[in-house]
Amino acid sequence: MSASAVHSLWTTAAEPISKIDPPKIEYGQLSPTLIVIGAAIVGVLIEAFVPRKSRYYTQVFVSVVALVASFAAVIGLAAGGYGTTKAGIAAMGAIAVDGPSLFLQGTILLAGLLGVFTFAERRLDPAAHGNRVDSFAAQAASVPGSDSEKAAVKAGFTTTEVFPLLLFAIGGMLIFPSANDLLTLFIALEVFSLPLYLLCAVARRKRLMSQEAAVKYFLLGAFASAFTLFGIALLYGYAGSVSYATIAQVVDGTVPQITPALADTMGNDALLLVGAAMVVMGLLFKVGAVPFHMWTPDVYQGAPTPVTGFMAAATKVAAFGALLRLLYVVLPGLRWDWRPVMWAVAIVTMLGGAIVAITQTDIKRLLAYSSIAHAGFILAGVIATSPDGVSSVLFYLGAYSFVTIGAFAVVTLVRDAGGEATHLSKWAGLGRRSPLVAAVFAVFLLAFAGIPLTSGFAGKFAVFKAAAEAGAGAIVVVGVISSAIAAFFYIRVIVLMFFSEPRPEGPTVAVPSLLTMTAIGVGVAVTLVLGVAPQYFLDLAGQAGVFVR
Amino acid sequence: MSFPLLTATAALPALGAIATAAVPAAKRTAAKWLALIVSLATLALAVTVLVRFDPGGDRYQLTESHSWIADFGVRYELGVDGIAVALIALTALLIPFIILAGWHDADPLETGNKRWRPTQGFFALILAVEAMVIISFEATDVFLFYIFFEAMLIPMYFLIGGFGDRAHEHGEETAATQRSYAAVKFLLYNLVGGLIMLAAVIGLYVVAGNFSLTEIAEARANGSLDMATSTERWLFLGFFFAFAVKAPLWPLHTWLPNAMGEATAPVAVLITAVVDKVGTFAMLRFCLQLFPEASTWATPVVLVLALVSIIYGALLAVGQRDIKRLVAYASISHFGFIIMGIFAMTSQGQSGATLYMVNHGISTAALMLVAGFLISRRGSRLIADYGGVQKVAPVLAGTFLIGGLATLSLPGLAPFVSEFLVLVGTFARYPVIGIIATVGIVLAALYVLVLYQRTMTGPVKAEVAKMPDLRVRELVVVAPLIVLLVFLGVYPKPLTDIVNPAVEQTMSDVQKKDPQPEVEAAK
Amino acid sequence: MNPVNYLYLAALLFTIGATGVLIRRNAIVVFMCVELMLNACNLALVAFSRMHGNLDGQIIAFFTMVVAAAEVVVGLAIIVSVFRARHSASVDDASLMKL
Amino acid sequence: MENLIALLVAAPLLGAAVLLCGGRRLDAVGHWIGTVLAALSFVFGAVLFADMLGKDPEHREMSQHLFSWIPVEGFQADVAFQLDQLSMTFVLLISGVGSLIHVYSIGYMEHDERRRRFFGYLNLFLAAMLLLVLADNYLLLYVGWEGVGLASYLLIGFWQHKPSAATAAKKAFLVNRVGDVGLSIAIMLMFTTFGTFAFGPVLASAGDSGEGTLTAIGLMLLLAACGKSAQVPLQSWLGDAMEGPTPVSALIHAATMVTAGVYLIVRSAAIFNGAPDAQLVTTVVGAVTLLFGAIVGCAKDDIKKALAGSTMSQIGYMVLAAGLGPIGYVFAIMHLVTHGFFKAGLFLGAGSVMHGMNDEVDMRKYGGLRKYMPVTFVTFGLGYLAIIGFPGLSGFFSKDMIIEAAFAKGGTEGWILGGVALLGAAITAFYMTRVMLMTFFGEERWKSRPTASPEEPSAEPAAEHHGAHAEPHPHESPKVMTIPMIVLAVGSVFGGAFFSIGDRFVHWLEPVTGHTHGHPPVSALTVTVATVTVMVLGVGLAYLQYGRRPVPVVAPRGSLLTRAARRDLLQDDFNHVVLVRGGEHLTRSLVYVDHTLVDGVVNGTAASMGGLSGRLRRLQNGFARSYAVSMFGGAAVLIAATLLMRAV
Repeated sequence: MSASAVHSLWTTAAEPISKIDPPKIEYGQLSPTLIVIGAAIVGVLIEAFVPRKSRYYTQVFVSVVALVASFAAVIGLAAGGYGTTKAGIAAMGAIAVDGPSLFLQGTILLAGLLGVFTFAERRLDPAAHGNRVDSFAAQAASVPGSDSEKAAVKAGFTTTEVFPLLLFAIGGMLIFPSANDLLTLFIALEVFSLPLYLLCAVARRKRLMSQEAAVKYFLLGAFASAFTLFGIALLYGYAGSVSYATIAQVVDGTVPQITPALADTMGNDALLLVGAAMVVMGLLFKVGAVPFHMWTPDVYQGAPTPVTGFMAAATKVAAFGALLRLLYVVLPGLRWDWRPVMWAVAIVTMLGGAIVAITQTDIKRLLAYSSIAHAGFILAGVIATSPDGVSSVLFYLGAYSFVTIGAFAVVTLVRDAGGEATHLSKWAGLGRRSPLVAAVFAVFLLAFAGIPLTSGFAGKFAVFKAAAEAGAGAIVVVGVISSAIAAFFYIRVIVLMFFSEPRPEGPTVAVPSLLTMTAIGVGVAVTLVLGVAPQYFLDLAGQAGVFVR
Repeated sequence: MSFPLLTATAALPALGAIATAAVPAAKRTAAKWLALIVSLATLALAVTVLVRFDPGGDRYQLTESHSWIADFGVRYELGVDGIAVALIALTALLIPFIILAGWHDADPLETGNKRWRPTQGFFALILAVEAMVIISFEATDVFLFYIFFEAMLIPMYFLIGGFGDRAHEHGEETAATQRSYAAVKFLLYNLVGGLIMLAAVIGLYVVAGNFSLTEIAEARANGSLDMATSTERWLFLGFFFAFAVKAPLWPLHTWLPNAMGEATAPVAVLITAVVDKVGTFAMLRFCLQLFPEASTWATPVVLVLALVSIIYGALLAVGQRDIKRLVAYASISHFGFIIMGIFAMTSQGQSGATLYMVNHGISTAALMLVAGFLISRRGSRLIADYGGVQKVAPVLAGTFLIGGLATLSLPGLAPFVSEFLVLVGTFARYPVIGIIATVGIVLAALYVLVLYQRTMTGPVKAEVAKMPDLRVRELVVVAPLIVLLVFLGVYPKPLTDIVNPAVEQTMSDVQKKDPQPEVEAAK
Repeated sequence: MNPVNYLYLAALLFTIGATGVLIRRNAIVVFMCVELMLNACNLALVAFSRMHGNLDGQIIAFFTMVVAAAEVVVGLAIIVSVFRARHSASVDDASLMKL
Repeated sequence: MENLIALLVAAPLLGAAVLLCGGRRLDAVGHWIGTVLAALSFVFGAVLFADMLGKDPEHREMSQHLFSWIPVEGFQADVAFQLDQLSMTFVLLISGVGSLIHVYSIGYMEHDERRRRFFGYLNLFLAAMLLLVLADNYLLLYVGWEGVGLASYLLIGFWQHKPSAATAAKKAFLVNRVGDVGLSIAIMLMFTTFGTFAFGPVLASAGDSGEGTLTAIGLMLLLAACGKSAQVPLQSWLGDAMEGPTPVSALIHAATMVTAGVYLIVRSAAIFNGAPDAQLVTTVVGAVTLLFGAIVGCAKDDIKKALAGSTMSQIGYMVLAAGLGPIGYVFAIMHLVTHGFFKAGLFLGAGSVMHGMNDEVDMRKYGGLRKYMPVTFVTFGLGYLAIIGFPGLSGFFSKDMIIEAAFAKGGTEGWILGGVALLGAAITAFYMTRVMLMTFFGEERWKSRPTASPEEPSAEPAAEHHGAHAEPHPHESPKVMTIPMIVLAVGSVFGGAFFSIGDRFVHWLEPVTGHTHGHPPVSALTVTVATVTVMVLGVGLAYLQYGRRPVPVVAPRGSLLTRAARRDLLQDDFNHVVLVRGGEHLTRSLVYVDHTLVDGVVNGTAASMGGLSGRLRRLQNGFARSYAVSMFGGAAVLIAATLLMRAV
């Protein structure tokens, strides 16, 4: 609920009160978020009250139900025209319910659902003392390698808290792209970041790396959010308000009544520019754009792979959603200032990600760098500043998130004694051992590389087309070159899997339960469908391509 | 709405590929037969296309058009002109021979692993390539073409990298590394080309707003769509680069010798006789139709590059010690001729180039497949390891010689017709280039005859003394090709009748007239 | 007093905090520096709030404190667990993953 | 009647197809099939000839259009035949001599297990050669042109297990290809000039185009002729071509194929007439080759190579004559025909000698064979008299005419050319006498002979049939071989007289080639006398050197010229150094370039990318604080850039 709303609550306190009119909350339009947050709280209660044995099942059940319900709500809203004709501002200006937010919320929820599946997977790790275990620490608090840990494992503990945490994160992500004032933006940022910090820390294997990842992510994340907040402060100082609409008006100079103070600060563009830059920087950190990307490889590598998959997919979606809204709703008047800068960022991101990825030896780090390169491609669509740009970015995000989750899900399957075998050398000859898994992974890699007939190509074409139409030919050329570079290391993995002899001590491919299978299957299906017949989804993204302000 | 013949022609091998891949590991032979039957059925369809095609009729026939990705202005548009028909027929014709020739190339060494089914994969991939090649010949929508132009790299890549010659002179380990190097090289070269083309494709969309070849060409013709000269040239370069890599044109050729050297002979044939043709075909169809001015603008440079390819490829072929690489460089030289014919901008040149694509396909298939049989017998690709084969395996040697004579375009065999047309066509407009190119025929004789002399004649080497002559299966592969070479060499009329109208169309696209004979010009 | 001075102070505090993050090794201290940055933001917000004569800024400040508190909860949990695992709170010791 | 023309080609072609595809089951009868079909095409030829004689001289040309070969916009190539007196002459020569040599080969190749294939190749050759002379356009002629090249390649290399044979075959094909470049360029020029390359229109409208073009075309045609007819500078292959079986040398490398160049020039008379420069070059080439071949012929101890040299020189005469224009065309063809008879006869004789001498080819190991193989001796002797131009025999007439024509060219040119021709006649007499004496007269040097001398590898596979080192027992060859020799001998005796009496041949060919009577600066009689005298001189000289003194079995070192001549006047060495070595270096360096430069650029780019990547990834040093630094710096840059954007 927005600050101005609260303010109006208080400022009436002077006179004698006849009645307190409550803030107007459109529960229906906020239902997706509310459902997820509610379920998260329920999850916490479950942790408190449900006996340990049945927690896992209850949590999984609750999360799945919540996400499905929330997704249904999104569909309902979209069907009800809230994405297009009835798009509007809800919760007294705090939340925008419009095409982009619904589209992104839908994507996030599906990604979350698949995330839950991978979280809940219990077939991959060998059973410890007869209890099937997932990829999360038995007891995150216990020191790695300590007796307490052994005891916890023996007792068959599992960190079922991950499910409520996941739900909280999803809740935050749902708000993030639809936040319509800076405060909501900031709160949403923290709401989805903090659970992720924790999720990074609770891996079952390689716990030291996991904790290190968490520390790095946390410190850098906090650092970044501090910047964001300062930027918010400056923008507030410039416009005297945190609501997107007002700021936009002030920027355009079309604000209805101008107080002297406002007139004073309005003249000071430094506030605006610096503020905008800092807020944008915070978002670029989340999407992992160069030079704010350096957390990505370490965190992706250290975090439990299901978390990595979810994070890589959903965080990007949410953050790009927020970035789009900020740039298209708040700062369109500033286009000529931020576009060149974003050009530069996009170019260095594309090239940097692609080039550094060439020499990676760990599959998770490789995917991390590839995700950086993809952030660059998406930025190319963002700077188009045209409806086509929006819809292309939406489409790309949708396509990309499924590929990513699928890819990381496959990574969880390839294991040896020490857990997941993420070093590339171990993947040699995988195609001989289990052609199917290798083939699936190859499909994802080709999608990343943007080979035709995969969703990656359609997405890439969409964003480049938008960029080209917006006259950013240079971006397209750079993008093409960096995709060529990127192709090199995707191909390297394929060569490794299919053309090099299997190692005798090579990893085994665990046969997953239905959960992970679903995640991977959906990933492949979406990848191919969006590759061969993208029209329907392009239409969807096209209709969803309009922001409300 | 009539029966979608073109779609069927492309879809059949695609479905066949899936079916073949699905055959269980134990049923290896079944997979082979399935693939063979599918390819033959495809050939039947292609022949139907050939018959249904009316040379006198519209430019594009048997057209199909359905909306596909409206947002990108992409339609599923198929249609064939004479050139496409000829090349589809060639593709459909060669695939059965390729399958038959590669009958045992993919038999797994260890049959224990139930999951690993290389044989099924091999034949499925071949069919997949066929499907993609055919549809890229049929596509009249630039985007549709581009998609399959790119996508066909993937199965090719697995064919090159996954399957090599049995008994490699350096042992399996190095063979594997060399193979994957060749495969990666192939893929990266073509991918880079394709991505640069992607930029141009996007540019084309920005300029034209849709991808329909016919519509754009139409609009270009009636002036409703005018590109800035510079734009057109950039777009042309983007397209041409990709096609030049695929063709391949000097200096973008170095992937071909590696690929053809490491791949098994049938796959090598698939590369040079089928897949690369898409490149030259696309130059003729897309570069010239979409960017006529730019094409004429680029002609001098392209011709010089083609000339370099001809001489350079031939000289390197002379210098090779490896049979397959030799054929590869010979192909580079031949592709030089094709491209020269295309850009000579004369009817003779372009008809010649089109015939050349077909004839080169057949002749290289003949030569390369026989070479493959030879190599499979001795387990070495080095010319030096052979000698006197003619004494122990006369039929093999004879067929090899005929293939070679076709390669050096001996009159009476098919390639002569096309090569002479290309030369005449080029000479008519660019005498000097034509004359220099003619030197290529001497070099061709040199590398072919040296190859034949070193491998087939002279005293019989101990290693080849026990070499069996061609088996029935192998004879079935080679004989029809040779018959075809002779027939098309003596009576190419059926082919030219189909091709000529299309060439006239292209000539009118680029607004070029054949130069008049001196005597008439004087009058 | 000119309200702009408050901004200068805020900026100064923010920079001090940022510098601290960059130069201090101890994770706890680094974290405190982040808190300092947040508080610098709070100061700026309040100052602007006063300047514009509306309460939004102050309210954001309250939210910020809550967020800071939440960050403390999460952050300390992580840092402490790392400390217990490695017996060192130095950020630089946590560098298993690189390149 | 026209429809018979195609059959001329079809018959031997069918034979080739049947024999080459027939497989082993035809081994028994293969040679008969081949011979019959060759003879059949001679019969067709004869029938057509009779028919042609029936018509009046101006309307003797027949033509047959089979089908349109390469129909492309503005480019019409048909498979169509044209049979006029010129073609007819060749048809009879080719099919006639061809059939005889088929018969001869039956005996000669009796012991070769690949005889069937041999006959297949011979038939293939006949077909191609007939196509060459019957084609009604240059492109179809080109097909025959390369076809005979192929046949000669296959036949020279018939004993492929011998590296020397394989190499010789390859060389022959390559040198011919160089000539073919000339032919194809000539055709292209015709196409761009006249818009067609059919004999009719091209020759008809030759006058319409500039002399420059005609000269260019003419020179290109001459280049082609040089290749096929072993004229300087493309003569080097002929000597090596003797690696082939002797019948091949007789048919292809003496009687027919090597004369195709002359046919080409005479056929293109209209073009050459319009290009005096081209004609001059032609005469020069002819004259040079004439001497070149003659000199080489004097030095060779290998009987076949000696004859090969002589062939070269005799064709030199023809080319010279053809270069003289209308005064020479007829005589060129006439000499071609007579030469066809006696040279074929000589080669068959040589073959028969070798047959009797364990395939020994070194004349220094012959001697006194006349009493062992009388028939061979007589026929060979008649051929000998014919070629040296003994009065009354065919060589006398044809060669004499050419010499006259050469003088008749007039001016210094005339004197020079005539002189050269005369000199050639003298040398011819010398080396042929040498061959004659060394082979059939003198002591019998083959008794208790040492092993074959290394520097002259024996052309026939010694180990093939007879014991290699057994002392030879010279014997006459079987009837099947001698009869063709006799027939040819008859031809070489009376042919010339028959043709020249009443200028029969001139009248026969005039409608096609045209003819003008030259007027030598000196009377024809003088020329004749001179010719005879130099001939006698040559014979005498040879007699003094080889008749009076014994011939050493091992060749003496000899003068510089002799040694040079033995090595084909060093022309091969030149080729080897300049072309072969140079070419090898070129290709090697190019392979290197391709690998390091062209490929290197790409690999280099990839490598540098890797290096860059390696350097960049060091930034990712694992320290959270350095990450923070990059973020901070990034933020600073971002802010600065944004402000800057506003500033500018």
